[in-house]
Amino acid sequence: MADRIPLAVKISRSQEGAVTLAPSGDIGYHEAPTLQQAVREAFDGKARRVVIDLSGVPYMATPGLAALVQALQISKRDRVPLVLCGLSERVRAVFEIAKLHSVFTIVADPGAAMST
Amino acid sequence: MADRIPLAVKISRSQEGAVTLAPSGDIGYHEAPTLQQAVREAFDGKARRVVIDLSGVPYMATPGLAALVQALQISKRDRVPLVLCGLSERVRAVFEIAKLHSVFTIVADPGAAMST
Amino acid sequence: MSDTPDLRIDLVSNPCYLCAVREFMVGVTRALGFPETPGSQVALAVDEALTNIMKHGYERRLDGPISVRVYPLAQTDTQVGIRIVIEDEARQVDPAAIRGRDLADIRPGGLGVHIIRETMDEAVYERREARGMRLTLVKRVAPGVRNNCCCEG
Amino acid sequence: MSDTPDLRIDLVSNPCYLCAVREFMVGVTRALGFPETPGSQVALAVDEALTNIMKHGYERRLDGPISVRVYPLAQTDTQVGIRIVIEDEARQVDPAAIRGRDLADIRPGGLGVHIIRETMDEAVYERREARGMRLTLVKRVAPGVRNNCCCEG
Ligand SMILES: Nc1ncnc2c1ncn2[C@@H]1O[C@H](COP(=O)(O)OP(=O)(O)O)[C@@H](O)[C@H]1O
Ligand SMILES: Nc1ncnc2c1ncn2[C@@H]1O[C@H](COP(=O)(O)OP(=O)(O)O)[C@@H](O)[C@H]1O
Repeated sequence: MADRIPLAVKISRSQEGAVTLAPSGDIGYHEAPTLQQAVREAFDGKARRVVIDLSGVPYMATPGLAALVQALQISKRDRVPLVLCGLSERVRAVFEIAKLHSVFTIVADPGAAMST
Repeated sequence: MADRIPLAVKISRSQEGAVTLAPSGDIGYHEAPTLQQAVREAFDGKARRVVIDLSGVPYMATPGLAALVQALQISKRDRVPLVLCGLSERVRAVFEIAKLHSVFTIVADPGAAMST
Repeated sequence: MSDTPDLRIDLVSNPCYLCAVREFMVGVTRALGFPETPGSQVALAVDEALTNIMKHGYERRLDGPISVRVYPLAQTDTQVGIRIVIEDEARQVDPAAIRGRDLADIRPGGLGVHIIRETMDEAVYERREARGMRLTLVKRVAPGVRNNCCCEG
Repeated sequence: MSDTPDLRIDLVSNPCYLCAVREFMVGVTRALGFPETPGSQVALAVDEALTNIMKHGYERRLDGPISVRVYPLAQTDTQVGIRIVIEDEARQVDPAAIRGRDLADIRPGGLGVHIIRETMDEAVYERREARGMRLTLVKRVAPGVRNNCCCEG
């Protein structure tokens, strides 16, 4: 476990109040807490929309999905829209396998995520 | 099993009497007999050298290895050199896993195979 | 239930072995003619079920016995299927207490039971006779195009 | 030999399941800290051993019982290892008759025993007490760099 690379999550904010999270790397058991933390920071009371850009995520396991479900829950509680974008084929398959693709708003790219 | 693609093996002969076999496709249980047959044709009594160019083979399982070992045996019996070339990383790993990489003459490409 | 399964895995409750079992289940569903996605769903459901047994049943003890028995269902031209019976010797809980979390419920973690119930046709928890729990999973699908029984021939 | 294994697979002698067991063995060796190549060697040796049992032991009957038991060897900073015991209830043969073919011998097929003996540190065939054969395989290696116990977790 010595050489695990910690998950990097880039956070950016637009002038319109959209917060975009862009994690890079596989998201499994060890990386999910970092994403969870970033999600909590994104829904900071000022965000008008939260976008999670998964284009830098080659693979995601269930703990990663769980972090996204938690994001969805906060989004519903706070009434701040959550949009996912940039899913690779493999990551999309994980959503489909877990039968979670229909509960999220998923769009192709960050541009579309701003206007959905 | 309806949609299995049969193994294609291209056979070419040089003026110097080298016979080159170039199979294309994965070589497993179902494909190995075709390679075996081609090997028997290659060692036809006139061949001065037999080259098996594996650059069109993405993956090989044990039955494929067995066909190559048989080629080696015929090569020793008939005293006709056998040279393998064009092994991808994955195919090379199969030889290494089976600890058979040292029993064959393996070179990089068909050019080298003619002069080894 | 007393017939012999085609395959049976006995393992200790060590999460290190979860991946191996998942890969095994992918291979088994492929052997039985499942297309990729439902095969992965079976593997994921088994993975989540074993994770829960290790976490909740054995409370992270590493040496609790778990068995996974696999019964192929009778195959037809239009349907393939699998029945999986997972048994442990861990603490017994009321089957009604094992519920998938409502996705609207804001707590971290836990998707396991939700995924198991959503992806399988049947998922039945029971108390075993003496001790431990039993989970029976059933999944039926239309066969994949390439219904041969090997990974790479 | 009477201690409980960490993992045990019971399967019927149906070659359709060979791939699943091979994937399982790759996962198990990874969990035990094996680097890729020796891990694949273990998986290949088990695959060849099971193939031989199905072909020679059960003569292609599909319902003969086979068990594969896995015992991790004590791990040190410089060594990881595995002991695998494979048992069948098929016909008994003289262990001395199970020989890897000399690679110079021109007959088609059969590399199995050669690969098993070349890739494993120990490969011992025995007659079992009542019926069937037992093969014990041992492999020890220096651990891989990434010695964590998950595939992608
Ligand atoms: N094998 C089990 N033994 C005992 N309790 C279980 C078992 N599986 C699930 N549960 C119960 O069901 C709940 C939901 O499980 P799950 O959806 O996997 O979420 P999580 O494991 O994160 O809590 C668990 O919190 C636990 O109370
Ligand atoms: N499990 C087994 N039971 C009986 N005989 C076996 C078994 N495994 C191997 N053998 C014998 O050892 C020989 C060599 O096996 P192998 O190297 O795998 O080549 P092949 O299976 O192609 O003959 C076999 O031909 C068979 O006589």
